[in-house]
Amino acid sequence: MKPILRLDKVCKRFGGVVAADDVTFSVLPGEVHGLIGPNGAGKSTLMNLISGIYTPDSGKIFLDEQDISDVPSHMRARMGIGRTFQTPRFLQRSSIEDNLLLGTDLANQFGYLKSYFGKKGSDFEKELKELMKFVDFTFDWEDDISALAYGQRKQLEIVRSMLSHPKVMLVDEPAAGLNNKEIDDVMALLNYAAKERGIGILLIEHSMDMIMNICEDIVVLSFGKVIGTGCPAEVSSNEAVIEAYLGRDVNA
Amino acid sequence: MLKITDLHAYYGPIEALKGINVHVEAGKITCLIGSNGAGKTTLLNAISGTIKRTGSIIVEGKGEIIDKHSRFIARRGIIHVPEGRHIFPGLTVRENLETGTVNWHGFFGRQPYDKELKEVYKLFPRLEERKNQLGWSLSGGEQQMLAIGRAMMARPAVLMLDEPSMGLAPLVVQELFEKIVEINKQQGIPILLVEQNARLALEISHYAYIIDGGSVKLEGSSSELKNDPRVIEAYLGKFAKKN
Amino acid sequence: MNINTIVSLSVNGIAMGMIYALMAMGLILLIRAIGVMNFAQGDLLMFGAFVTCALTVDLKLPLWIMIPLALISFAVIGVIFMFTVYWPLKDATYPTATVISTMGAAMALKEIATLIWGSLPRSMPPLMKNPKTGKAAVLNLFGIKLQWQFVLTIIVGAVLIWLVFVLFEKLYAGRMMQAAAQDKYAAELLGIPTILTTAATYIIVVIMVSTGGYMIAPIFMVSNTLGSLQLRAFAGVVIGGLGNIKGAIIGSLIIGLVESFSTIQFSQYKDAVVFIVLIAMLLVRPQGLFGEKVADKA
Amino acid sequence: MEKRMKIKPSTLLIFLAAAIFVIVIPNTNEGYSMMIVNLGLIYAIATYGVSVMLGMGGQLSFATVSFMGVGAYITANLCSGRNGINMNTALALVIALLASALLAFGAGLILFRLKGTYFTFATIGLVQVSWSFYLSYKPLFGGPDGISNISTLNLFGFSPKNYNDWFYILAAFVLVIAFLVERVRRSQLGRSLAAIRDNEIAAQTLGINVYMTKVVAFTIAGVLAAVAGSLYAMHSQFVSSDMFTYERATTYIIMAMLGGVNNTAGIFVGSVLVTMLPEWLRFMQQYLQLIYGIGVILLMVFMPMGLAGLASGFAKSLKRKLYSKKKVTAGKEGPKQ
Repeated sequence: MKPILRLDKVCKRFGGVVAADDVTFSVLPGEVHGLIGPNGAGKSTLMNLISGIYTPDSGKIFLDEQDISDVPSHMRARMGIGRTFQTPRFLQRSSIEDNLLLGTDLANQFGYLKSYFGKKGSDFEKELKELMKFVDFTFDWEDDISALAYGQRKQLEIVRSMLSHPKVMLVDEPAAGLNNKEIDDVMALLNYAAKERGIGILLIEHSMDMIMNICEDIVVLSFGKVIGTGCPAEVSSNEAVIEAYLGRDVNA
Repeated sequence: MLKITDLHAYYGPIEALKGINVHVEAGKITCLIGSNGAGKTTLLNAISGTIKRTGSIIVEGKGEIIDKHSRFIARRGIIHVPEGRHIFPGLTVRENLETGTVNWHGFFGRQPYDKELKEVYKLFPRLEERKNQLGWSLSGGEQQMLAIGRAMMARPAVLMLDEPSMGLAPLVVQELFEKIVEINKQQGIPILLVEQNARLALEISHYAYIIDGGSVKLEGSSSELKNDPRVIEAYLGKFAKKN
Repeated sequence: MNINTIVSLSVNGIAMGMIYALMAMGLILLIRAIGVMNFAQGDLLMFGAFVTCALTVDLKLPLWIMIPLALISFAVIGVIFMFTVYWPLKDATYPTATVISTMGAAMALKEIATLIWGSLPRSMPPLMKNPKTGKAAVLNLFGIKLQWQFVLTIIVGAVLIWLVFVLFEKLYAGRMMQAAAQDKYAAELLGIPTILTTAATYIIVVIMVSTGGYMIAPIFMVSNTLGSLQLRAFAGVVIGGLGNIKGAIIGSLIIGLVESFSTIQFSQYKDAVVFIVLIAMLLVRPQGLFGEKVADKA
Repeated sequence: MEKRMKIKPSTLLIFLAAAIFVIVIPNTNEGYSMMIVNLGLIYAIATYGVSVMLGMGGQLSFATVSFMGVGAYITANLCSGRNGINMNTALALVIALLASALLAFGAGLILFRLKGTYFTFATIGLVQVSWSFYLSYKPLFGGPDGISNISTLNLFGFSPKNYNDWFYILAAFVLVIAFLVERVRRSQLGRSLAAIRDNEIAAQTLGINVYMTKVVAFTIAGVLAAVAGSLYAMHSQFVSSDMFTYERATTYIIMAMLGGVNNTAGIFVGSVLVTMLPEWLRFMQQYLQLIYGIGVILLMVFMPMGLAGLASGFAKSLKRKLYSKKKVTAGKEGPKQ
């Protein structure tokens, strides 16, 4: 199968700090691909490189085998790179409906005029209904986003991203701050996105339980370098990975 | 030296600390380990008074500080070296070190601080070499040294270090941790160390707490915990155990 | 255009540029310390001009009493300004609110000045008078005649700017202020009293700006329209490059000079010329003249 | 798919208030006081531009007066018999609209090379440039004397005879523009602007072209200002540069902030209130500006979202009391329509 997202020798430095060092890996459509590594390993930098907030110093990024290394951030989003953030980013003073419509807007880029006449984009409500089956909470359209609890907002951000019909979805720590039930729901949602919709998912997560449970493939980063790849079992028994996480014995 | 009882703290909507009890003994290195998002950094911020918290934090000989503003906590010698170092980027190395003295020196004071400066330069000779460089131009390791040196200028009663190894190359980390041990041994300053690099932290510390989900999951002397499989589990989850 | 005009236009331009520089530097100090731009900068200058005018003209105080008294009142104004316009809003969720409140402060200052001193422009005697005629003294420099007031403005402005640099570079308290401006969180952790450093910043800024008002009071009339001079300082800040103090000073001097020389050709459009230079500049170098450095001192 | 055509009580209330306003005001005022109300309506149109920029997009711009000037002087030149041209005023309005759209688009392309505070500084530059031309360039702007003898509006043969006639025309304009602006807020453009206001980087990752969206908002604001300027010229039959100063520009921002910068009804209330305030507070005229200034500070401290924020906060707490337990649900059954 052709990879949907491919990084080829991507490098990025900030001053003296190497945030991404020759990173090469690829994500297949319909796959949940874990991206793990200790704090400061460069995971978020990599997300920012993929979604175009930073441009790589060298190396290339391909979406669907098309080079997008020089494409500006908003165009990458339109080409199908969806993303969620560590702390969900919503319009603070807008209704939940408006916030969700932002996702649909992305899927209907030329809907400016249509939206002006009150059109909502194709099948917005039907699709939302479909996705809302996975999350276990209720809301009122008109409520401000602040009416939702933190965990609910995190789930809704994934829903919003899916409304934009991405080819690849970058999901940044979806489980942080969520309770166990919510984590299960998020996993079901991500599984659905990958298996039923064929979206390639790149998942940063610190909850190893979640990573090991849901990912088919994992990349481990440390100091901007890929230090291990493979399936969960391989990775969790990889000595280099354990060392990156727990550190090396001083005397070892 | 520092006795923390039933500490709760909030980061926006999340209850980040759910009743933590931690004791920092005089002259010892106490470490807090645990995976990212466990609440380690929050604990330090709660102690140094930069976030809202409830419970009790008693400094030996100096009383309760839970209701104190962060700058009065600093004046009691509780010095927090924050995650990400927070060097003043537009000040030179020397000036950065100088800012460390404000908690005992006072805003308009005129006491000399040559002695402290000399000691910090002795501890980190690299800082003396670069004393006229601006903070932002230093490498990550040097910045971390500067942050610790700046805290040493403050005549700390307790030193709290947040992830000093973050983003540093292994050799630099090694050097840095030797210095941390040296500070503790030679000057007897108790250290509360937050680290993700658990093996290293357990190696140099005397007592350790493993934090997960905002509460203490496990505690014990570092030498015991070093070989406890539950430590690995706290990091890599229960799946790691199967292998 | 002979050398005589060139020199005197340059001196006038630099003098005005110095006034703008005082305001511009104050703007940047405030932006750095509290992250807010101050739209009352010009009205603080106006207020300073009125205060000094009242002290010299109404109370007829000699210079050696007037100056300390003026400085004390500027400092008090600075503290009052901070605690009314900035402090209640420091945790505001809507960032523009703080900016708008400075606009309100500008109006209030203008009106307080009018209520106290009336709406008619007042005149202020120049610092140096010709003892015979009683008119403004003129400096004769190799046959080039320059107004002493302009020369003094340049000197006072330069000295003030130099003093502020000395404060920030050489004094312990100044470095603590710099530190607090660069990273409030780290400063708090070290025990730097950020409320004190912020208040000190306000005091310094008001003293700088108000002294500027004192210096130009004899050149213009003292009236509540002096506030509009702040617009040139804004231009200086943008030309100098986004938050860079040295750049803002140089930018302000450029603005002063452009303004001064444009009076030869198109005096009624000098505002336009100044700002067309600004906009042209933005087209060529959106980051300003000195806009690239990552971190800068003071 | 069910349509949600439910009209909210607050909307109903606003329409009711508007209807009362339109019926009561012209029947209780005439002449001078009517003129002041009319000015409030004209300013409201320009303030809607501020609302699009600042309320929706979070961009603080002073350029309102520059584009009001464009509208006003185009109308003045085309409809006053100066230069021998005396065009139909409605046509002049359309020309003013198109010209200002072009100018604002171009200016936006330049000014938005800057961000945040520096963008604001640059708009002040624009205000100064335009104002000094309006003040000094006689051939087009009449110099300090301004331009007088401008024809009044002629809308398909109907021409207002007095200020009361004007009131209805202006009220209609405001209503239409308020409706259009409200539609912008609820459209993709409005959401994009809101996303930019909250976080530009997150907006980019949602596929929003931050730069162009800002430029479009600036253009809309410019056009609204120009329409207001054009109507002002016809209404007062006179324009001069002191309508287009920096100080005036701050007034529009304050009008928007008083009413509620991101609230369509609030903008209208704020504009009219700020315009009427000097008339109501005549007896304490000498303290007026002072009260105004201090009022602005207090407003920012206690209700940064303006009167509308106050009202919606009040409405929310009322709603909570009334239907505290009745929660509309979505969840497993899908979102409630």
